[in-house]
Amino acid sequence: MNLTLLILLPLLTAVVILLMRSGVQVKWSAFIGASAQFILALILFFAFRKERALGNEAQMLFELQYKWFPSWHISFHLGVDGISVAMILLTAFVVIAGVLVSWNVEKMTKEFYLLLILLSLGAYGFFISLDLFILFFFLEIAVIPKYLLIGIWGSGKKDYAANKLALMLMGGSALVLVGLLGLYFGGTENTFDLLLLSKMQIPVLVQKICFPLLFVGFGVFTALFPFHTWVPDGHSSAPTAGSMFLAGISMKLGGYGCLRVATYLLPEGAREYANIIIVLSAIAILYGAFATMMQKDLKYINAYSSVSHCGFVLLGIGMLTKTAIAGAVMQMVSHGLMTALFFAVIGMIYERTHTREVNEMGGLIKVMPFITTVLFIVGLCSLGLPGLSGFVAEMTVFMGAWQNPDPFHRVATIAACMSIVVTAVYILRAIGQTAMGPISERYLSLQDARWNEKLAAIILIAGIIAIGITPFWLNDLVTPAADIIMQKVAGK
Amino acid sequence: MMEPGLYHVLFISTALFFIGVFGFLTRRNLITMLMSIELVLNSVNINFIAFNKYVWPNQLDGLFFSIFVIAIAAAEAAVAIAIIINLYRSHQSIDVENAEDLKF
Amino acid sequence: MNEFLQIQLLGIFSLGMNLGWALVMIPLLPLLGFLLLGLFGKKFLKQSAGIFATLLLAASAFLSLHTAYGYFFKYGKSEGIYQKIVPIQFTWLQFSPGVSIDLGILLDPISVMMLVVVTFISLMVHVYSLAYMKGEERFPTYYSFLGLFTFSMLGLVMSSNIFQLYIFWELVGVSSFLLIGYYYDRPSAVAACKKAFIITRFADLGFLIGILILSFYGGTLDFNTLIEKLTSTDSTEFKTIVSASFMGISALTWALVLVFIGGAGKSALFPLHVWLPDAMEGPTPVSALIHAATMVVAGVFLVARLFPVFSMSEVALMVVSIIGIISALFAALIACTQTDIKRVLAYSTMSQIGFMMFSLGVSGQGGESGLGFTAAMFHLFTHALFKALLFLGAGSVIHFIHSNEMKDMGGLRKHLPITHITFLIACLAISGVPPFAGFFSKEEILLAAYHHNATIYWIALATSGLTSFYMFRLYFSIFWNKEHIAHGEAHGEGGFVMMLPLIVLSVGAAAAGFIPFGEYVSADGKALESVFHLQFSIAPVALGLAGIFTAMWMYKKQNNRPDTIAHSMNSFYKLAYHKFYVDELYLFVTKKILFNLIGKPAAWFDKNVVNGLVNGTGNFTLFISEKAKGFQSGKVQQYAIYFLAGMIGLAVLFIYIWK
Amino acid sequence: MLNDFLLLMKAELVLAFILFLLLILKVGKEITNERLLALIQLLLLGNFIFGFFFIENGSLFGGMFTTNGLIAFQKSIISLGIYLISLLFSDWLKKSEHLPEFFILLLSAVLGMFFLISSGNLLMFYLSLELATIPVAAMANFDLDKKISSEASMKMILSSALSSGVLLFGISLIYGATGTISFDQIPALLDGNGLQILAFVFLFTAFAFKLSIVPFHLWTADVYEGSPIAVTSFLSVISKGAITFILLTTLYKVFAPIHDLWYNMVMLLSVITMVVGNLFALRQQNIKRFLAFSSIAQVGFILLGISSHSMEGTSSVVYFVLIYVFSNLAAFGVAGAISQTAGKERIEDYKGLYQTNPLISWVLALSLFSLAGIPPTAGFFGKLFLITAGASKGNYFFITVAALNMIISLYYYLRIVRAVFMDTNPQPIPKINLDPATKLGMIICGAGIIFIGLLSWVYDYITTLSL
Repeated sequence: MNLTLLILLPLLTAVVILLMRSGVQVKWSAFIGASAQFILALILFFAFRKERALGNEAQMLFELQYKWFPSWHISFHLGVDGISVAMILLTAFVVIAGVLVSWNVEKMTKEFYLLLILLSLGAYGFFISLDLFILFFFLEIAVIPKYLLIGIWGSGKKDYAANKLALMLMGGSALVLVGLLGLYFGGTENTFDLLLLSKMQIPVLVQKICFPLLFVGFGVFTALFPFHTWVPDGHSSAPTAGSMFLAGISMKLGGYGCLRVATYLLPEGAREYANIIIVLSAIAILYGAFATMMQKDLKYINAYSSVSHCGFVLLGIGMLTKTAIAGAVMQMVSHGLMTALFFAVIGMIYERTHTREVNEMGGLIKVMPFITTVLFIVGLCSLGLPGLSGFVAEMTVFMGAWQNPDPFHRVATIAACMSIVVTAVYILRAIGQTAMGPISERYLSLQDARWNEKLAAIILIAGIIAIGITPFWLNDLVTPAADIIMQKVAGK
Repeated sequence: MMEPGLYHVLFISTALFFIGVFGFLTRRNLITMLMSIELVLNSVNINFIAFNKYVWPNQLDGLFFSIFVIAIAAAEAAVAIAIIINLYRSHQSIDVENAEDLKF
Repeated sequence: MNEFLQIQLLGIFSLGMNLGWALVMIPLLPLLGFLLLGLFGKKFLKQSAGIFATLLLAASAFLSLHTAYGYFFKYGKSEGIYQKIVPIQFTWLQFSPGVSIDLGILLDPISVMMLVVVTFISLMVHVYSLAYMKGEERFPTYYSFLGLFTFSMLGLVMSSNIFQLYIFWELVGVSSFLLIGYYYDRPSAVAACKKAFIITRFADLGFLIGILILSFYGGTLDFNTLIEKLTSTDSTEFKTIVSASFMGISALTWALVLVFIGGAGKSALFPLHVWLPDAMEGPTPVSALIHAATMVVAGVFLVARLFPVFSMSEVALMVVSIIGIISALFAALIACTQTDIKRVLAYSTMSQIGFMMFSLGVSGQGGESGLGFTAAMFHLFTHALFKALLFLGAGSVIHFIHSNEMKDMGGLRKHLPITHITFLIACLAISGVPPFAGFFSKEEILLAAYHHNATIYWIALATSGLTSFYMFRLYFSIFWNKEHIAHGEAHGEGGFVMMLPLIVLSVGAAAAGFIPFGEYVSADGKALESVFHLQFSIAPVALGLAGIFTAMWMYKKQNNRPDTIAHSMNSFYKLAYHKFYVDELYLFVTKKILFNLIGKPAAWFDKNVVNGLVNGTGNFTLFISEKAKGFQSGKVQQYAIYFLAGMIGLAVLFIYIWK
Repeated sequence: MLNDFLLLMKAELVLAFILFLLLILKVGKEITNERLLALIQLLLLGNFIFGFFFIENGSLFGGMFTTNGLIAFQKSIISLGIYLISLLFSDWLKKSEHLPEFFILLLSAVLGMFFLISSGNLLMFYLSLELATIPVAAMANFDLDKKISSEASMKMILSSALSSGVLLFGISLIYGATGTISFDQIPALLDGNGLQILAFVFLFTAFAFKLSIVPFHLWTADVYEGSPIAVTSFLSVISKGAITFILLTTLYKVFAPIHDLWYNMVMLLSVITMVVGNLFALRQQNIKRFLAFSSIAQVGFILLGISSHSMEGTSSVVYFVLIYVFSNLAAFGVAGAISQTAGKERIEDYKGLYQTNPLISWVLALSLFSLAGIPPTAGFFGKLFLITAGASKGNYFFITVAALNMIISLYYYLRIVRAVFMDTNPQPIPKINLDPATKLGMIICGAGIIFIGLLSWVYDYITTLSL
């Protein structure tokens, strides 16, 4: 199957949206486009499995290579392995759900959907590109739409949040850029091609300089500990779909970059700095969880919990075992679905109660059973209940982490494990104060979810449960790719 | 009775250059500032001629250059004075310190 | 996916179609009930939901009985030993070669026994709830949650893989959370369900780390392989796990103790018991099912499941027995002072589980020394019957007078004859009065303790005396004592549907003791002939009767003896009445330490320091640019100065310094 | 001989022809501004298109005038620029009563730039530089009745006179040191002694002044703010471009022997320029002044590319200038349209612009993103290639500083985007009905911004030229 479709389809959708007149037409064309992406992603997934089943053991499948700026040794080089396929699936899920939940955006509908589609375009391009230049190109494409989404349709102190997000992400990508240049000139030959770079022997010094640049740069995107502060503000002031995309997709760009670019291409550097990464991510996990306990605003709760959950991603990467890395990828997918769903629910609740303060709500089960059920499901997923995706991912990370026998890793792992208790505390607090307890009569007239919200929720829940009940397909998808990365890191 | 050598001339021209610069920096009257620019240009002319005479006597690049410089200087002065006149129309003065509205 | 299917089918065929499917259906039927009722219950089934769920569960119960019959009397035994059969297993999540979560079914005596218990009690509760929960608005939801719980519990007891057990462990936790919080609009219920979940979750942390250690050293998660590797003293795994030590204690002990912490949390053993009394906020049938008969004994089951490994570590077993006996005594003391009947029952549950635990702790692997194991299982079995009976009886009492407080009760024997009789039987059973079920199991436990450790034996003896005292305190003050017919609208006992389970269970509670349990369930699978020493059983029975008569003396008629006695040991009474202030301790730890000492600072640090740094950088830049604007002074001559200065600077820099 | 003359100097000849045509029209009978402007636009378009035919390499007058494919392309970039200017500011131009004079001055300046680009000799270089400067100074004063306009032109003419004095002094020193003024012979005679370095510093200072490199930039903001927007755009785009091109030739050809020297100097100045330009741009309120400082920051990036002293350097710099023409002219065009109709030049006046003028807002946003180097706009590629070229020397400190500067610049570009798209305004700028020519110009700019980056063959073409 031709991977350029993944880029052309959103592009086409964007053009169609531009041509549309009324808001309704825009919505439907966006929805159709998103569903097409969804179907395409599924097709890609099955095609990938088929290829593998037929015994095609190439590292990257469906490779394509077009000439693009040959004088800089850049080429439009596309290809996917298991990890990218998983990420693409995640993106497709989140996109369609995001389009659905923002069905009743009245202000500048056209622009809103246009930006959403552009974001998805950036994400797809990022995940399928095998050339670091294109990777960077798509990474930065996604920045401005986020800025506009927050700034125009956001709420609260949106200007501040939007600026902070744009500037911090820009800073991250600036570091990434320097790191990429280091790779480009550091290797035995000047190239941006990921596969070529992975084959060549990059000097240790270059690796030690470039790895922190790349890892921190991408880490900013995925809320690496000291650089996570854009997450709470950005998520909480973004519109619902914006938060979903931010937390569900664009934070994953960072994790993917840390794994695919930093760790895979610079194994020496990875081994050099692994312990620092572990410390930082362990801090992020616990500290994020504890900070979450103190939040009153639902969106802040989820935002800080995202910091904590994304800590698992980085922890898995830092642990440098095959299982842990596979776990990190699973955690990315799981957290993407979960947090997108969480934001969707928060949006639904906010739209009805006009508040996000947990202690102003209560007893919502009575009036909106569907929404609260979804809230329960997503909450339980986030505290790692078996049968939902969170459990699978976290356990895989723990298992992988525990494979390092030395005390340092042990302590870090145990610290990370502790978060499952703290998570339970804040999730149950949130759920208990929102859904349970006596209901105040001013909420008695509220309506339950509409069809679009139900559909969005069901799609995401389907994803969560599909991973939670039958994780083996995701595992089979991810593990071989993780194995390749690990073998390079292990120096084999 | 020694005749002046290259270095005497260079000394004069350099002095002239800096006198011109000094005038440009200190005088408040635009016309005077323009004149001090002329001093700078003339110091350059002296340079060219001196180099041509003492160092590279076998071709005439320097001479030609100085002639062109004089011509251009005239043109420059013409435009500059036109501008200054216009400034006088709008500001009722040709004092440089009266034209400082554009700043920061 | 395809792999999953083929393995499952293979497993089924290997055991003959019907049994395989039967086994699979046992947990799946309740799950089906959960899904159907959860999705469509509200719309389509309404009140008929109960019937539907009950029928499903009846089928499942029948299947499990059939399985039990088949296992114990047909194919379970080969050359005199009950085998551990794994008819079905498939890889669910592969971590690394050898280490993988496999979902499967493991048949051995205890799991089969638990199958019967769970399905049977659950069926009883289903039937009972038909009447008890009648007219509830969320009736279908209630039954769907029951279905979920039953499914998870069955999955737990059938687990063939320690991680599978952990999975279902969490699931029973969450279903108990949902059921305790069933009356979601009562703040107390919400608090209780959160408390229950969080405390058990905290314990599960230990369980999880224990699993990690075991899997690391054992190199597998599969029960049979794990046990086999870690019990054969010459295997490399065993050597490494024993030699590897942390803080002077071997990794094996660490792992087992951590696993036991998980069990202690679920089984509400001291000091992780605080959630159990509060859990009584849930509907009474739920308390009967989850917090008396099945879920709370999951900890016992866990230790029993890993018992061969436990028996390799003296220390671990000692921890188990000490915690067990402490909880038994501690809970019994509190139970004597409580006035909420469900709380009394809750503490008695805790106490009885303490019995089972220490009996496991004093047991040895195999042969005569394995008596403790058998006793524990036996007690688990009988306890499930009579404790469920007690709760259901209490339920019918509460259903009658709409109150949990003893002071509102009294003299109910006329109003509730059947409840009265069945409750009495249950009380006699739990007090260990022959020939009721409790007698036999408790005898064996005491015997095992006696053989193994004197102190434990004496404490246990005293506790059994206390048990009979507080049970009959309960009995008399409900059914005798002075009558407050204030609750006059005497609408009699809640119908046949509600009485049926009581009767059935009371028959069980009366007769179950005569089952030759040891022949079927024992530590090593060999039949264990239970020896019966008359002279030994005198002391416990005497103590039990003493307790009964004290209770009768104090509570049969309204009088002030209780108060005087309470006053005579005032301080201790208060201590016990306030449950030894354990809850307050927990409150202190969570509120003061977790929230104020960790949470608040973390939030503050994030708000001010991390965030402040980012904002600071931005503001600093703006500040600089504000300061620097002076260079753009608007004076063309100053511009010229900078121009020349720059020029000369460059010249100097590059001619003299930076060559 | 004559044949060569005609072929090699065809760009200049065409331009001169247009110039004289205008003079004749000026003295001839009156025609309305509309028709005259239409004619001029037509002529400039023709000039631009003609730039791509009959491209020859060669030199005239003993090497005083040289040309080749790259130089021709650079000239066509400039012709494109002036064509766009004639389109974008047609509203303003129609209203002005000195339309022919404006274009006469402009074209003579452009003629000077053409000669400047292809000058092969210091004398030629000096003459054409003056020709390229003096008319612009006069143009800066084009709003005859505005005080700030005359002040701006005064500042410009005086400062540039000083700088040309310095330039001449440098040239005289070079002549003294080497005895020649021809670009072909100087390199052989350079050995990097003190006098030559001094001379080079003087010469480079003049370049720095024209390119407004810090600390020689101070005239820029004032002049940009004072002069009419059309002139400002010409200054900031066209003349900057021309100077950049000749700087390339000078440094890469003439001063190649002392490469180490000027590499350090360029790197140093580039970083200072970026930082200072950004810092000052942060707090500007007037859009023209703002664009002035942003263009200073851009020059810092250009220097980064120049510093690489390689074929990549040349091509990426030329490429960037091409993109810069589109991006900056689009921004200036929007600013011009707004100040023409609403008379507003302050950034907070732009609040809520999107509500009333979507097209303009999108063009502005595109140009700003391109200036900030955000994909998929062309500016991203331009900046990235400049940085990559600069990094080829492995000077990562400077590269990091440059990369971090992109953040600051993003901040202030986003300030305008925020004003346009997010902020609300009680009385926003009314709906502007654009002159079709202006609209065409904006569309061309927008298309250029989007496609020049994505279509890699543009860059490849430049690379083949700069070989």
